[in-house]
Amino acid sequence: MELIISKYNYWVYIILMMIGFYAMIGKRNLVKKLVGMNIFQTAIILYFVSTGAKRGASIPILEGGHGEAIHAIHAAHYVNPLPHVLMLTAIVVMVSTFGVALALIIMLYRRYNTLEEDEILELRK
Amino acid sequence: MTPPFPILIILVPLITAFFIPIIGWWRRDLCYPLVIAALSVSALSSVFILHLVGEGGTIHYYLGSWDPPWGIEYVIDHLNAFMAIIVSAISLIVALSSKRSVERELPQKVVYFYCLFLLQVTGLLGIVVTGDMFNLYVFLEIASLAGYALIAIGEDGAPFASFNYMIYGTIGACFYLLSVGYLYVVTGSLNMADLSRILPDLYHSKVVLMAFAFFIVGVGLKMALFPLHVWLPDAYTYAPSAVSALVAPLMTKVGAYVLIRIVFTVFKPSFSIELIPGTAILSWVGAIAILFGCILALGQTDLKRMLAYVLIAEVGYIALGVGLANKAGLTGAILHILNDALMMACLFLVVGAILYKVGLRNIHQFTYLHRKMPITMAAFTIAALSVIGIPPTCGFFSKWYLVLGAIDANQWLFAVVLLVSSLLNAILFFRVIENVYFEPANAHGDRGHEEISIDEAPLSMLIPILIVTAGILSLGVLSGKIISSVIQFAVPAGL
Amino acid sequence: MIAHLEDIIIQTVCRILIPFIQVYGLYVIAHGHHSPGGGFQGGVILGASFILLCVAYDINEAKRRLNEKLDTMFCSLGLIIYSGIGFVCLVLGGNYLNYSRLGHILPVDPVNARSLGILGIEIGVGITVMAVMISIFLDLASRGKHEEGLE
Amino acid sequence: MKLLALIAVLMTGALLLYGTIDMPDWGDPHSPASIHVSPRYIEKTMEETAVPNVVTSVLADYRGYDTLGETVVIFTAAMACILLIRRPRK
Repeated sequence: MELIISKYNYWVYIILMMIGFYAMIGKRNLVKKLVGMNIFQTAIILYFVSTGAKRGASIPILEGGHGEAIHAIHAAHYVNPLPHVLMLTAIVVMVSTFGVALALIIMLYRRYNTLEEDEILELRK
Repeated sequence: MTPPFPILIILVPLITAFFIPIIGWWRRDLCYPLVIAALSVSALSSVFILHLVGEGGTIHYYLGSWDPPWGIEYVIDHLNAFMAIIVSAISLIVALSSKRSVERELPQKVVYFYCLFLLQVTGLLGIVVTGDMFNLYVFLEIASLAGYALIAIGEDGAPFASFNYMIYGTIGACFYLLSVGYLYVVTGSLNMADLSRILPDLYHSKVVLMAFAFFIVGVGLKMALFPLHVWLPDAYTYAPSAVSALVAPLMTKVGAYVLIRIVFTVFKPSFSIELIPGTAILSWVGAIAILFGCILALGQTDLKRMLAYVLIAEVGYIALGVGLANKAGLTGAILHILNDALMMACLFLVVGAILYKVGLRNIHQFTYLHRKMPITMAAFTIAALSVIGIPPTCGFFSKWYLVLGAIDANQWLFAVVLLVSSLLNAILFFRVIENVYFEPANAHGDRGHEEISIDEAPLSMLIPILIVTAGILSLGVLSGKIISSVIQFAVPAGL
Repeated sequence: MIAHLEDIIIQTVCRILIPFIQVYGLYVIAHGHHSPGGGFQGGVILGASFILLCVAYDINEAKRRLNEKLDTMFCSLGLIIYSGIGFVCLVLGGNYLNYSRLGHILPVDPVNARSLGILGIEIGVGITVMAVMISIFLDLASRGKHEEGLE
Repeated sequence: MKLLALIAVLMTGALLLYGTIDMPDWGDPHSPASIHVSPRYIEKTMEETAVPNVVTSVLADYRGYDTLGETVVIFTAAMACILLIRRPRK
């Protein structure tokens, strides 16, 4: 039981990821596949950001910003910034993949005017 | 100040890709020469880097001059430089031959086609040269996104095939990112060299085990390893001919390089061989991939789809070579990356030339083709012999080392699989050659003597094909020298 | 009639609101050093202000202000700024993207040169992200035909 | 087909869960991730880059090349959309 309490962020991200993963490969409608892809990538972003968290730490912006005295900075006072940087990249990758995927869906709809996978397979033959 | 060559390989095609939309708006026909110039600069600098690595050992290039675990680092050893040459040389050759087919298939969108073409090559070069796990994911995403778009502009089935490719490709890339996350949580660093130092005392933790498993699945999806290859045949068949000639030889080979880098450099051989049966699974998957690839290829009548299945079998060879995990097996795998890139480039360029000139895809309609396009068909025959593995061509030598590796690892079953696959390849390609060269029996009477004029593929397509065929033959002869000078050092230590 | 009436309300509100959204977007880009923000977030806000213009009026109205040719130029321009700054550092003798080398040409000590380099990077990224958001929206919304309205 | 997908999903989920057993707890300040590389970013940012926002300094300076790759990714997406959808005006 203690295992679940102390590591609940990993449980949440795995459940979310499996929902997205199932939608991606299980669903027939193309747009639903894309929704699944979005959930799948968001779950990974949740995982990364949750690894950076430190108990009792503030946001990674140092107080001595506007020229006041820069006293000793302890790493424990600030949240780990690296996962946040990596996830900025992952968010941009998610947006770009989504943009290209929507472009593909518009091409498909223009050609077959349906978005069901099995109807497209028949029309294509 | 370390010489800027490692970054120059990536920077020149990248900045040219930014300038192409601007120049294309001003004067459209300037894009093609720009692409050729950019790729030749990166090809030259990668040759120069191999020369530097040959003399001075591994090159380390710190981006923004931050030392490794904090900043991003480019590590170039023999394997990287070897791969960088393959990627930039093959993409230069394919770019040379793409002019005519692109102008016919996509008349208005030549500018954006070349921009994405350069971005794809930059992504591939970025994957090959980097020494940072997350940076590899970013460039993997650039190459994949450009690939999805380039494939989707093909014939009728292309958008749906590209959509499927995108779904599988995104799952693969996300599994790779997840494993980088799993390693990050347990070690705290993203740099490959740093990881390989910290990981050894974590080999027994479950997190590292799962990270390794998802690395293999993620890279296997990108590489179209057998059970995960479902997206490849449709994607490469419906793609425009210039794109399939670029993507087929390079995308899977760069995936194979990432596999070798992860299995032997990030995870020490001691982990991936003894601790968990990682390489054993890989060799079995590779063997199955070879068999199924050849058998599925037998059932195809469309030449391009047949070549796509042969490509899956070739990826199986590389996975088998990696799975054997001994010196001869890995030498065969790395040599096979080079040979297969050349063979697939030649075959897909020939298919592109046939499609451009005659517009035929079905194998049974290839009668009298050897009279119409003698040089192209001669190149096709040489490439076919190389895929089968006939001595003078380069394909024989890589298969030879793979069989040697299989015997060293006394896995006689794999040696048998390799020989059977050569037989299957022979059946595959002689079926095509027979249609091309020998007149059908019943046609002797009426139009046997009617003269068929030679209308060869245009020069801009013919020269790249001839270059690649010359490459296949010359590398066959020189493979001894290549191994002794480059691959010998490229094989990871501790094998 | 009612549809027309609603248009007027939306159009007047947007005409007043959009400049302030854009100023806020610039603030997010410029103030990335001291507060959460930076190139991507600011660029998206600038792109969103343009998309609000497309939604309130119609695409041709918005395209009169920024047609897609100019938009593609902005995409490349931002990235040329980014890699240009890196290239300048390369030319000045450092590794690629090593901003402390900018201290040779800017009258600043190497540490502040890095801070200015970061600001230059944020501006380049902001321009590219804004232009990309607008370009993708224009293509997806009008399905490539770029006629008026949002059909 | 849906059953096959469900089995694959459950198997992947189980493998992932099996992998998280050895992971550090949530928010634990002494986890390897917040000990090995990131302390230097937090402590040295003001001295080296004079940028109080650590995320911006790591994003644009320590790992600036990642951000260049990222911007190229979004540039690729824009070029892809133009290539795929835009139809030349007749």
